[in-house]
Amino acid sequence: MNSIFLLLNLLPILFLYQFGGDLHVSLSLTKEFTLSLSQTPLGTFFAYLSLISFLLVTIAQKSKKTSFSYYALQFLLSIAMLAIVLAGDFITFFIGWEIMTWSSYFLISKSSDIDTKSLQKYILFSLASAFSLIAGMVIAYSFANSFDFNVIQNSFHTMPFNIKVALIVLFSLSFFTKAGVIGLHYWVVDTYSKAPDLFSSILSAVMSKMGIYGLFLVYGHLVGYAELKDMFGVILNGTDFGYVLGWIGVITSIIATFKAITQDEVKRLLAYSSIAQLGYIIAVIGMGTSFGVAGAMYHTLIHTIIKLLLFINVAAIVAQTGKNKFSELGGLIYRTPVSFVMLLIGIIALAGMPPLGGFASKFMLYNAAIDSKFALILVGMLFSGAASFLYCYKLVYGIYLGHPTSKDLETQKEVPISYLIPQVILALLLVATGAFPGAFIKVINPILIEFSLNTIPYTSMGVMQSAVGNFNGLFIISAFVVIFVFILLLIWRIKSKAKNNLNRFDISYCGEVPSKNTQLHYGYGFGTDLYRIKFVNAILKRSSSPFYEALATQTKKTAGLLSRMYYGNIHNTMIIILLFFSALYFIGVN
Amino acid sequence: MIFQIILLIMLAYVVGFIYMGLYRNITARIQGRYGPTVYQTFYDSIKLFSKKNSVSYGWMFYLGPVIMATGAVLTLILVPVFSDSDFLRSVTTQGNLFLLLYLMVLGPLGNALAVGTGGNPFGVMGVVRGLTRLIGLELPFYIAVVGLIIASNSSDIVHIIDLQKTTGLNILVHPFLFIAAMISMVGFFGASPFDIPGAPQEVYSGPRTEFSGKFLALLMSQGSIFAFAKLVLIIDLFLGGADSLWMLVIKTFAIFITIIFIGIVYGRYKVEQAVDFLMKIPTLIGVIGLVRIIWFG
Amino acid sequence: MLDFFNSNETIHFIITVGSMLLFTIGLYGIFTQKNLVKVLISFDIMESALFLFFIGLHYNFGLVAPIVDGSDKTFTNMVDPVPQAMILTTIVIGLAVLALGLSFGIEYFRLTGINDISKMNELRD
Amino acid sequence: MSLGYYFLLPVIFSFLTPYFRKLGTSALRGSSVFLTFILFVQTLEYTGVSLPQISQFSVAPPIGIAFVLDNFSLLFLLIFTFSGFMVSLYMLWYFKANDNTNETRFYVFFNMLLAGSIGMILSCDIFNVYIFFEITGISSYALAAYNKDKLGLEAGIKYLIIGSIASIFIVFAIMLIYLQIGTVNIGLIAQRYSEIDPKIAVLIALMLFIGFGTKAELFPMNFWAPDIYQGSSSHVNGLFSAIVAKSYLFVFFHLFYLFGLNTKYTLLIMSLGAITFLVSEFTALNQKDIKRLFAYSTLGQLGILFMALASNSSDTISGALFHLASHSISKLLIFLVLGILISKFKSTKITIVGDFKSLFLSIVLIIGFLSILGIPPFSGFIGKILILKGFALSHNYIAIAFILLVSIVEAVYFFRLIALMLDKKRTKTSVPVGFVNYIVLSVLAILIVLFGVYPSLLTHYTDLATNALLQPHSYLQFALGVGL
Repeated sequence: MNSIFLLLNLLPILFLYQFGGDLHVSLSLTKEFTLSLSQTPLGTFFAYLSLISFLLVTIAQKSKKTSFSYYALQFLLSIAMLAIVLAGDFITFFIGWEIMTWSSYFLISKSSDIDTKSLQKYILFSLASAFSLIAGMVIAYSFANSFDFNVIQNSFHTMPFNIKVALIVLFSLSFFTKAGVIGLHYWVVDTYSKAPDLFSSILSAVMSKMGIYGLFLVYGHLVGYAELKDMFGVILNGTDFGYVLGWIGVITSIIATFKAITQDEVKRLLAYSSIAQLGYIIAVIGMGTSFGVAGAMYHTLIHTIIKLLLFINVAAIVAQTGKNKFSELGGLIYRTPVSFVMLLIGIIALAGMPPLGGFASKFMLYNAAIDSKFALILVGMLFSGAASFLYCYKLVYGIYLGHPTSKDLETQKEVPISYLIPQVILALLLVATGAFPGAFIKVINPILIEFSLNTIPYTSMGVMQSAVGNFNGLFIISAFVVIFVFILLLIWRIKSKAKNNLNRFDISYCGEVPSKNTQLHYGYGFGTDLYRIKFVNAILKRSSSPFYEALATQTKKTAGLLSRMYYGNIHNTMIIILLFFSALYFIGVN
Repeated sequence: MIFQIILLIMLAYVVGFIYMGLYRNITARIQGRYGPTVYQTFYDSIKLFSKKNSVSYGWMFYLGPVIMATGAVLTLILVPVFSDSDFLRSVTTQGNLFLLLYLMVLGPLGNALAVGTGGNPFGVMGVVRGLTRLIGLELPFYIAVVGLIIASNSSDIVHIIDLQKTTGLNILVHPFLFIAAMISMVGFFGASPFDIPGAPQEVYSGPRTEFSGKFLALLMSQGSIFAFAKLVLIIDLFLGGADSLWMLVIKTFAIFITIIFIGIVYGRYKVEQAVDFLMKIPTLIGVIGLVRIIWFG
Repeated sequence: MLDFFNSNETIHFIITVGSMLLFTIGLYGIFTQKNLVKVLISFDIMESALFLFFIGLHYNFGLVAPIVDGSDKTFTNMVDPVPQAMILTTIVIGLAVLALGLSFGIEYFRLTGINDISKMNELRD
Repeated sequence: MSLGYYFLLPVIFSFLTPYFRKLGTSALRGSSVFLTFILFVQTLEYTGVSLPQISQFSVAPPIGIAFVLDNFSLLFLLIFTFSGFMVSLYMLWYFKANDNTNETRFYVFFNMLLAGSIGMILSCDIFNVYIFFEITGISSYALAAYNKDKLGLEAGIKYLIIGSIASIFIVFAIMLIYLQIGTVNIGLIAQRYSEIDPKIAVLIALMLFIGFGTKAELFPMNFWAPDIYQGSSSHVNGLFSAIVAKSYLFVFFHLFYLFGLNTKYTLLIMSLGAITFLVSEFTALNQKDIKRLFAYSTLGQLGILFMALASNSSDTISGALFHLASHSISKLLIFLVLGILISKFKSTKITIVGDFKSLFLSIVLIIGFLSILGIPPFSGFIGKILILKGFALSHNYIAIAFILLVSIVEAVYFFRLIALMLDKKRTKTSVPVGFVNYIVLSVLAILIVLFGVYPSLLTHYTDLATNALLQPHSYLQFALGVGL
């Protein structure tokens, strides 16, 4: 079955490749509605991104027993996403969007540890997002008389100002919810952590990117960055709009980063990290400059790769050990060495360290902020980046380093090869993007042209150009490797013999000799000391859940109140009807 | 070029160790002790390198210090040491300030990996403290760096150095940024009051607990190289770089001695106190400097 | 004096007032009575009031019933037959509803012993 | 075939039911299937004919029955005959699998219900409308109680009382109209409605409004409705929701636009529709009884329909008609599936949705749910987006926001049910579906999907129907041609 669906997943890629970037089909549904596919460079990029992700995840599914319906729904999901990114009008977009919503809902429901509450959270937020989108699209229709993107784009500037603002707000809310901006992220963490392990990678890596695609579509294509500038004016070197979005993104990123550090469940940490990373993208997406768009695109790519890698890695570990908490894992490094290296590469990229691709995207993001002179936003981004080292370390330490927390961990074997293949591919991609950061510029430039922005100068694959200096990824990575090997050889050659494979209890422990029962795995606790820092404590102790819980309680109360009207007394119902008639009559006559 | 790099590493190694020795010596003198000789750390390093046995907990324990050293060396060669000279210029132009900011963290990461592999809870405690402190430590430094990048509209260090010839030294032009960066630097050097991660008297021995022999030697050497690189970076950014070896030594020493004097008079902060402090005073100073640049520059 | 009573206006007035009075009695029954049979009777009183009102208003003094027996081919001097036909139909329908309602009531009373409509509240949230 | 047969055939079949029963149960069930099939096929034939059409025949002159079929009523006729056909097929299974002692009673009133509701939408004489209204009413009271169980009887009694109130209002209104204009022909009334003394006109309008509004379950006259749904059998609920409520809705809006009440009362009805929608969706959140839950859902959807149909704009109305058709199909589907579950579990708790194991039933039920929620690619989506688009075109953004916000509340309980269905921790019992049900339910589900992906099948008719509703010239001409 796996191979069948692997082939099936290949089909859309081949299909897309066959059309070579020039796919324009339309099909009339009714006299107003047309289903149309219209390929743009932006859509093509996201299409390949999602399709390849699906392919890789399907490879990883090989060794996990998966039902037919799971595969079928996943395939449907990939097609829905293809419809979203290739859509030429809102109806197609929305149909794809909703099919994505419910097919992912059913996929999530297939998880063994999902509960009704999380499912409800997911679907309600998704629907709220969809309804916000639908409101936006019908309002746009009422002015443009068409759902077609191009028509809406052409008539956007003729709309009244308040309608323009309403449209931007509605669309932004919709896509922010999908991307999980803080405040609207209430569903994200539970969903990501409780979804089937491999599906979490799709959720985080691909589905959240549909929100980013939507934002690009609206800001870059439908509204247009020039129009945004005209509408909202300019602050520093960027737009007012971008400034607001910048703060939204940065705050999202900072809060989610600190929340991530304190999580005990591996997938919850990754979920918060996902929110944080998308915060970066949102921070620059509204800036309306070439670097803003390029940074957002670049980070989209890198984040997709990283999160696929990390989630597949974690899924493999969870499948192998049956444990998903830092407090239950640990010390797997020499049992699953390949997985460890893959995760290491993943977190190095996630932390934005050179020489891997993570740095290239961060560099682009920072450049965007510099370009617009949004210095405080940039500082915020850097700050959140610095804090993210902690959760990156927690991830690698909690699972692989330190001591095993239980006996069965000591006898684990390496995870199945089908999990490793996609990870290796993704890790190589991270190395490649690190070595050739400039290569991606070639993909971005057509999109910049599509948004009528200036293109970014391209010199060579290895060099990333920017407004304020450039860096040579190829040089850095080769220098890194050379120095690394040099020092390694040097220290290797130094005569002293290292006693390898020392007993893990043979550590200095305040004069004590730790035994098997001594708790030595410090990993799961860390992050808790952050509560002692006032500023961080202020962030950590706040949560959006009281608000939403209160909303739910209030709704329930309202429901209870309203349902008391329907208490089954027919006599009173009769009297109400008669009194209602009299009331209306008196109003009507007078 | 390779020769130049090796030369530079040697220079950094020597100068770094001398500064380390000086640090211990001066601290001792201020505290009324006699203290070790200036060359003591250097001797320590040689001794450790030539120790016959060292303990390892597997290959990651081996690679951690190497990653750390790689980060330090890479940082060193990407920082322009001499202004107005072609010394390693072809290398330094390959990077930029953002790259350096991140390379500076590569060291702690490699360290953390190795410590984690060692599996000593005290080591990890130290690492976590270090990383937590880093949150606060980086903030003022980032503000300073961002301010400079925006002020000089370039993340190229050579350009920043050159620009100071016309506009005047950044220490004078952007004093707020300099103060913020300096307070951060105190922490980066592991000096009081931000020396909690190592905190030798309290948490056993911090991140370095399990390292011995050549690993400890490598850690120490990379530390001194890295210290030199950081000093050079500071003088490049704020003091207009150095055009000769003498200027380099004088300027770095000036910065270094300032850091010592700042550090020595303060007691040690706890992690949360350190972060709290760093997020308040230096950050505020930095933000003032930054706002001055963006809105009034 | 009798002429006064014989005028259309007077008759219509009396019928209107009388039937509305009857209607009000029915309405009063609906508002106050909770016994199913009484409620149904109240409905019937209301309906009857409406029938009287409608028929009465279409009766003009001196007209005869609209019965065509074959001998008289002129349709003059007849009251409008449409209301009468309508009311006849409505009476039939009313009867059907009443019968159905009573049969429901009887069945329900047999099952539960309840004939108070406000106590028929097993169907509720 | 004359339009009169639409009324006559069901009535004849209804009266012949005891005779069919004597021939055997299969004759009884078969006759109903035959009848509804004939009616449905006949209606399909009318889709190709130029409309309006009229049939007239006298019962006792001058009282004649005249039926006019225009595009507006054609749409409803299609829905009714189709739903009737589906239900009669479903009943083949139902009485085989369940206690069939009340079978005859059911078929008598089922056929009568069809006669009444079809008569109501075809009749162009307001008094005949009233008669059919009562026939529909009586048969639905009887259907509610046909099992003669406690709950059913209670529902029947409540329904009957409310129906009596509504009928008094309508009789009163018709009498006032006749007193004022001297005619009961809808066409003539429509022409001369403006001649009525304004104060009386208000009274007439309000009485019609209360009379039909009560039956069509508009807030605040709908406090009885959930009780009725809760007490009746599930397939009867399907009929109520797909046919009965819709026929009252038809008359309501037919008269609303013909009498030109749309200029005055639009806002009132729209806001009442909105309140209906809001209140019922909120109330549905707390329900424990599955039938009652879907009663509230039906009320809510009727609320949207009231909002959209009263909106006076052709786009919205066209969308509303689409939504109406889609809602009829979806609700019928849901109630039929619930019927299967209820007859299996002998319980009406909402948890029964989580207790069954049948892939087919789960899929069709979820399709039904998603369609009602307005999620593509199902027909409910097209209906909803057409309505929203219509509101947007008339720049009624408040209505859009309202519908969308309340729809989220609606989603809460629908997805709670779906989550229950998907919950793997519950012990599941497999449920026998029955061969006929496979056909019936798949046809309904396929139609939902079909209208969702190929809406022009239906929009063709809804557009025509909207034109017929808003520009009733040809209807009036035909209606006026009836001598009275």
